[in-house]
Amino acid sequence: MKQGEMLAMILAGGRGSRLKDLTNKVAKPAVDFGGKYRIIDFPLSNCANSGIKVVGVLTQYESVLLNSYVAGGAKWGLDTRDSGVFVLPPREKADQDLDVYRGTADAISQNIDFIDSYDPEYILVLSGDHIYKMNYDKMLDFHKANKADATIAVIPVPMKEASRFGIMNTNTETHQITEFEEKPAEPKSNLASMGIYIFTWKLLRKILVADMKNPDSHHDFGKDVIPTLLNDGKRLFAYEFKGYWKDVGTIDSLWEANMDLIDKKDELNLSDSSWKIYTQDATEMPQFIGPEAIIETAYITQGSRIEGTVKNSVIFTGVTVSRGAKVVDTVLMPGSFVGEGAEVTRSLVKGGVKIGKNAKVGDAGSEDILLVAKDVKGED
Amino acid sequence: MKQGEMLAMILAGGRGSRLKDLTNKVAKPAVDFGGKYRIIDFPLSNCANSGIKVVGVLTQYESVLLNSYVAGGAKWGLDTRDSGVFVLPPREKADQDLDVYRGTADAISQNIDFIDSYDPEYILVLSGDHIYKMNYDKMLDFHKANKADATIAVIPVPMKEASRFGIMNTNTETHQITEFEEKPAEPKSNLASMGIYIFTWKLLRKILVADMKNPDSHHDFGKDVIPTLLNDGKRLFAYEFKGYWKDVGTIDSLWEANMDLIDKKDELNLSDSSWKIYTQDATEMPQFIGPEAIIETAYITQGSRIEGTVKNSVIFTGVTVSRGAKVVDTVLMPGSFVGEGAEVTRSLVKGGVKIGKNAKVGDAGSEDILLVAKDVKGED
Amino acid sequence: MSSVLGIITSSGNQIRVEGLQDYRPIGAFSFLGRYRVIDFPVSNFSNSGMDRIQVYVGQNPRSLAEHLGNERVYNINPKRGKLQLLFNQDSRVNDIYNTDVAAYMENIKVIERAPQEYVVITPGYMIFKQNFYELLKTHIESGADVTLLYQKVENAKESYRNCSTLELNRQKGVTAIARNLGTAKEKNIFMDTVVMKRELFIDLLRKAVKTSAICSLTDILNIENPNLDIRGVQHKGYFAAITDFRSYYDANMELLNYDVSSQLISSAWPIYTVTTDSCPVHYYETASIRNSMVANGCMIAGTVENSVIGRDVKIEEGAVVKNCVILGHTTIKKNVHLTCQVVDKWAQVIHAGDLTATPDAPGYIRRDDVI
Amino acid sequence: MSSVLGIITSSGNQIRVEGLQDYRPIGAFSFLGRYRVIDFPVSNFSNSGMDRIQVYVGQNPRSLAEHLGNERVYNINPKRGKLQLLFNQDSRVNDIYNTDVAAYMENIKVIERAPQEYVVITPGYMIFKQNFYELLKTHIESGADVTLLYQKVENAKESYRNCSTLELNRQKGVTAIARNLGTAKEKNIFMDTVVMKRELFIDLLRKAVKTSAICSLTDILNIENPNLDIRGVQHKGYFAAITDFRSYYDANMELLNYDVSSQLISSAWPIYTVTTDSCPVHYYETASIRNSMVANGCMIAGTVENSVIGRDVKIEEGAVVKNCVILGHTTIKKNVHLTCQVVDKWAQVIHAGDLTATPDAPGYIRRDDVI
Repeated sequence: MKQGEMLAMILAGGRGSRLKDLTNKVAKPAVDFGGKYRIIDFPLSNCANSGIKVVGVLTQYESVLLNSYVAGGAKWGLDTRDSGVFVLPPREKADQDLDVYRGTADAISQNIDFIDSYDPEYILVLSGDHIYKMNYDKMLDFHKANKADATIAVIPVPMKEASRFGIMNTNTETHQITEFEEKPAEPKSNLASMGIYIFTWKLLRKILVADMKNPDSHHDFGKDVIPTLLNDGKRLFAYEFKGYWKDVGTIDSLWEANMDLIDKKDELNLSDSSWKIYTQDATEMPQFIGPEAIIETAYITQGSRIEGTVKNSVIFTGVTVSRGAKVVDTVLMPGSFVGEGAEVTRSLVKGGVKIGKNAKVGDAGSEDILLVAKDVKGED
Repeated sequence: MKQGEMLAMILAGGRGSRLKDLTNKVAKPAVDFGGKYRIIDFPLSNCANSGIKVVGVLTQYESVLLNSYVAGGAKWGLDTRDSGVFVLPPREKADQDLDVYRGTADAISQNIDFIDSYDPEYILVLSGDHIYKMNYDKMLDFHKANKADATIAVIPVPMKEASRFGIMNTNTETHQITEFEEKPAEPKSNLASMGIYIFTWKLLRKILVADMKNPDSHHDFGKDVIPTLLNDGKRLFAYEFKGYWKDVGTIDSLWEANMDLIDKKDELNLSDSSWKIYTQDATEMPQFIGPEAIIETAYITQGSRIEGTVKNSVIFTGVTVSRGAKVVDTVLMPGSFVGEGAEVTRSLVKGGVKIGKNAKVGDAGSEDILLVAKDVKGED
Repeated sequence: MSSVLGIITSSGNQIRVEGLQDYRPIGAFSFLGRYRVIDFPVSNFSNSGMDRIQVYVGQNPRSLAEHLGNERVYNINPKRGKLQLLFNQDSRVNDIYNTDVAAYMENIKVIERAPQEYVVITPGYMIFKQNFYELLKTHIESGADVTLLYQKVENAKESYRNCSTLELNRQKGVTAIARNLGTAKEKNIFMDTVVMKRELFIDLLRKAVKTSAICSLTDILNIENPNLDIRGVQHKGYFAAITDFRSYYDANMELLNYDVSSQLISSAWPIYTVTTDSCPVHYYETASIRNSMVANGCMIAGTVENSVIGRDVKIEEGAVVKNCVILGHTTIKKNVHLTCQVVDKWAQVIHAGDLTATPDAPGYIRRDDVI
Repeated sequence: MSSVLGIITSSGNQIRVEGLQDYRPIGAFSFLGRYRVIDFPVSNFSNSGMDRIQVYVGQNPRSLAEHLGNERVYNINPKRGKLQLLFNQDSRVNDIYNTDVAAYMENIKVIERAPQEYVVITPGYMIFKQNFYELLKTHIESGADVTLLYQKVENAKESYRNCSTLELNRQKGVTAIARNLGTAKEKNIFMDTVVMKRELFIDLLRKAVKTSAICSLTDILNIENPNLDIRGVQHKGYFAAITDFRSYYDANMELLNYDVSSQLISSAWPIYTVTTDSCPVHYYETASIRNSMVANGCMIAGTVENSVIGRDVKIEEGAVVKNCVILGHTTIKKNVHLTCQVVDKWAQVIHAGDLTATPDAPGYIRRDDVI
């Protein structure tokens, strides 16, 4: 793309309450993932790797950590002269009091002045809580080739699960979208919206200005903007994505997405040097594997110290697994500590949590993953 | 100071309504100053030069430009591994809805979690709208030497003007503050508070937690926190500042502060290489002075093009003064344009404003400075 | 444009700038007050969306290494792109062996390991504006093996004496590359800018090495011309080749024409450079200035005419500076009169009185000198 | 700590590391998986609050120049501080003239122009943790002219053969600086770390030049000792001098003791380095690993024991790596057995079968080699 042709806006204001205690002081996009990453590293690295220069991040809920994390954009190389990652919380204006964003579309509407100041031709709207690698520049090429007004990225889902998603019905040859159904009882297609949109900015701007004044609107892309565009007979196209994509909205799906990294298929492939995922650089030592450690199928990052047994698990920055401890089918988030002789099974352990000596946590036979969000007392 | 010993918080939420049209889309700290700077460059450069690593900027009103401007802190070198400039707008929390900051103290109280995450020993509270150079590290030395609970920077003002300020009455030998009077009718001292405070964080934290719950409080440093500390018999000291300091809260004072730069005394001295004021780097050409230009006593920055006459004026980035134009006793803000033959006198011209051909603006004999915030039509 | 490896060559063996080059390579020269010569090719790459750039550096690498240390300055994402300095150092003993090919061969592993399909080579000692993306498109669409950029000039007799020229047929095919010997006024000056596939580039390097230890890239292009489709693309607009002291001085002076300089540097095609955080220029009551370009940080109390003034320069009351190029951090004291001088960095001209030269043979005051 | 100029010396003329140094200066060596040797002195300066640092670079500056390109990485405010590379290049022809003093003198203008009152000089080829701010305080409080840092060692007979030793009187006054000739087990090894006023430093440099063209800073300190108050300050804790291949190997191996390495590197005294954005280490089902330090980006399916593994290394199923130092980007293929080997960057060990050496004489597989 030409320099500054497309600007990205990441919707990162959600509370992520289904992630329970993981998000009680942290916005969902800032939740840790995959050993060393945070969820929002994925859309931001995708932006950087796609050649996007300017990214707005729309925040609202418990945004201090998220704001500090993304501010400036240096972690993704988005801190050059003309690039930047800009935090956009709700704000007080000369003619308007401070109020929350009323919906995904309202979050963009409230920042029309920000977008206008960069005068982009296209705008990419992303959600900040999915794990995937995607070249948005290719999606833009598709948008241009179709002379589209809007392009929506879609992913095929199993037909029987389609009723859980927003489904795009398309002309299978041209990929033009004919209908959008939110969680249809009887889906006509298995193409689910990934919540990734490219709009031609001039048009979207007009729609948003009207939407802001519409008292009946939810100010939401799925509920209001897309249906309006379809009703108006605009050219909407579905861009079919092939590859790994995961919504990590629940403890189970977050655990699963972590586990996918040690799956033999490893569809996400974070070791591909042509499409790196950038993140905060830790200053810790390389990981230390002790003289009595046993490691089998694991994903372990820098700054951790493994003296015990780790099987089929993902170990984040600064974790300690003590002598004689056993960690199986588990995700240990940053700085968590497993004491001597402790056993942790089929769990997701929140950052900083301490599992005491010889304590037993989790159950190999349980259906759901256990979230361990508080210290577990051990012996002595 | 030791690494990370003191964290700075800049209060930058004010509307600055006395700056009229200059702040209708821009928060006051982001207003342009001195050819190439913005007001907030001064406290931020002071922080960088004093060895402070982490700065929180409390924003609220029309903060998009301000947020993008300070985000990341690269402009002031505050983007190293452990440093950063963090924008802190009001936010929604797990147990609290989104609401504005209720006062200067409340802005800090709402961000106790942010401050705690850096575990500083001291906290420096600054206002974001003064022009001055100051070494806060020296002020911290003074704070430590006095074993103070709080230290307030003061500047001597002419006694007859003292009733316009918050005045500190001190023991003249020890500099301990005995009394604080807000705009006293009969001032006992001429030491005015500069709105620069160093607090020992542990103590301030306690006071703030109590203040948040006090229904009678204005949640303000001057009205509530400082009187509480004095009532509690805490050790408060006045740190006397010597040098240039200016509140640029009105059009007249903003114009004056700009004009001070071309005064022979040049007390502020922005060319001192040992205490540079850092700002956004413009990519424009060096200034071009045309073949017929006449320049006499002026402060002119990069990217401007002077073909006419400039006398006793300050010219900002990207300004054009056309052939035959006359600019006298005037401040021309970024990107403003003075057409051929136009005359601009005793004015402050807002950024981007165009003065048409042969137009005449401003009056050499006027008491107040004319703010030119809209294009002035000229001939043809 | 991740398919292109941008290469900025150092001067090769035939270009010498007396005086100034004692202190730094041509690319590190101050230019037009606030730039360095290297800023122009690097900005051309960055503005063309090409963010993998190799800069070949010869002697005295310090100033270039410092200047190019940060990709962000040039608007290049440092996670995706790279501004990489490659040092040419082993063959310094005898200048004749110090060819561009020798420098590439010293770093051939890095070139071989690069994943890009194309190379765009451009010199670190020429100043012009060129969208390399457009040039690459032209190259690909033409189907040529090699594309060379040239400018048609009218003053090849007096100028461009160290440059090469292109002879072209009617289809813009290159029939010969020759040294400019000043035999004719009108010539196609080769801008040392070359587009080709990286594989062909490596192939040509190996052939050059086999041919002779002193064979340059231009030489091998000339030799291999019969076997290749080499075409010329014409460049228009400002073009300066800094090949000697005089051309350095002239290039600065030409840009005192605002129409010329604003064509070269504009908000649509910015030239990036490292900031020094200097304050605006302070003109005192006694100042008099016209037709000049002035970088920030200066204090001007004297008279300045038709001159380029670098950063943080002091020109005191009563000093007169005419038709000069004054580099950064210099001081021109009271009552010193300078005409047609190039004053190098950190110099202090105190007691010189009247130093007058002519535009044909401008004077030079050395770096750090106190006179 | 803006009153201190930090100086990191290159190796001077007496230190040679066979093999590895063909490719880069000692400071650029990979160390302990993710670091470079130079990260330790630079981090010592940064953690001590000293942000004006000069790094003297000799041959093959590319890797060091790239590595040290960004002050932010080392937690240094690039507006206030500076990590400056100074190149030593003119006296390369004859190694004997290639002293540290020659390097300083080549850049004497920069040293003279620095506004700092003190210099702290520390070598780029030793690894230890030292708060230079505390050392400076000790220096100032003692009133000494020069302070030298040393470590008391018990193995000076076998090790530290290229280092200097200090002889001290009871007041810690330095009575002599001598070459370690391995004559005794117990010695005070001079850590080549010197604190003094910048003025005295410049003065000593000029004296050294007058004395002899091959006089080093250590030499002139020894010569001037009678006229100066030179004192020793003892350092305790981990200390490694990378003066030959064996000491490089040993230093890596010693740090496989977690108690030792966590004393050297901790969150209270972080060692900064450039990130490569590698993903975490993927251990496969067939992996077996113990007592090892592993940098990110590795894929491990084989057996690893008592080894240091660099970034982005692949160890395939059936491969066995014992007591090795494996540098970044290498591949150890199926069924290769390595014992006591140092495998340099980008090497691919494919058909080597069984390569066994001993800790006393570890083997070396060269950079980029495919064996």
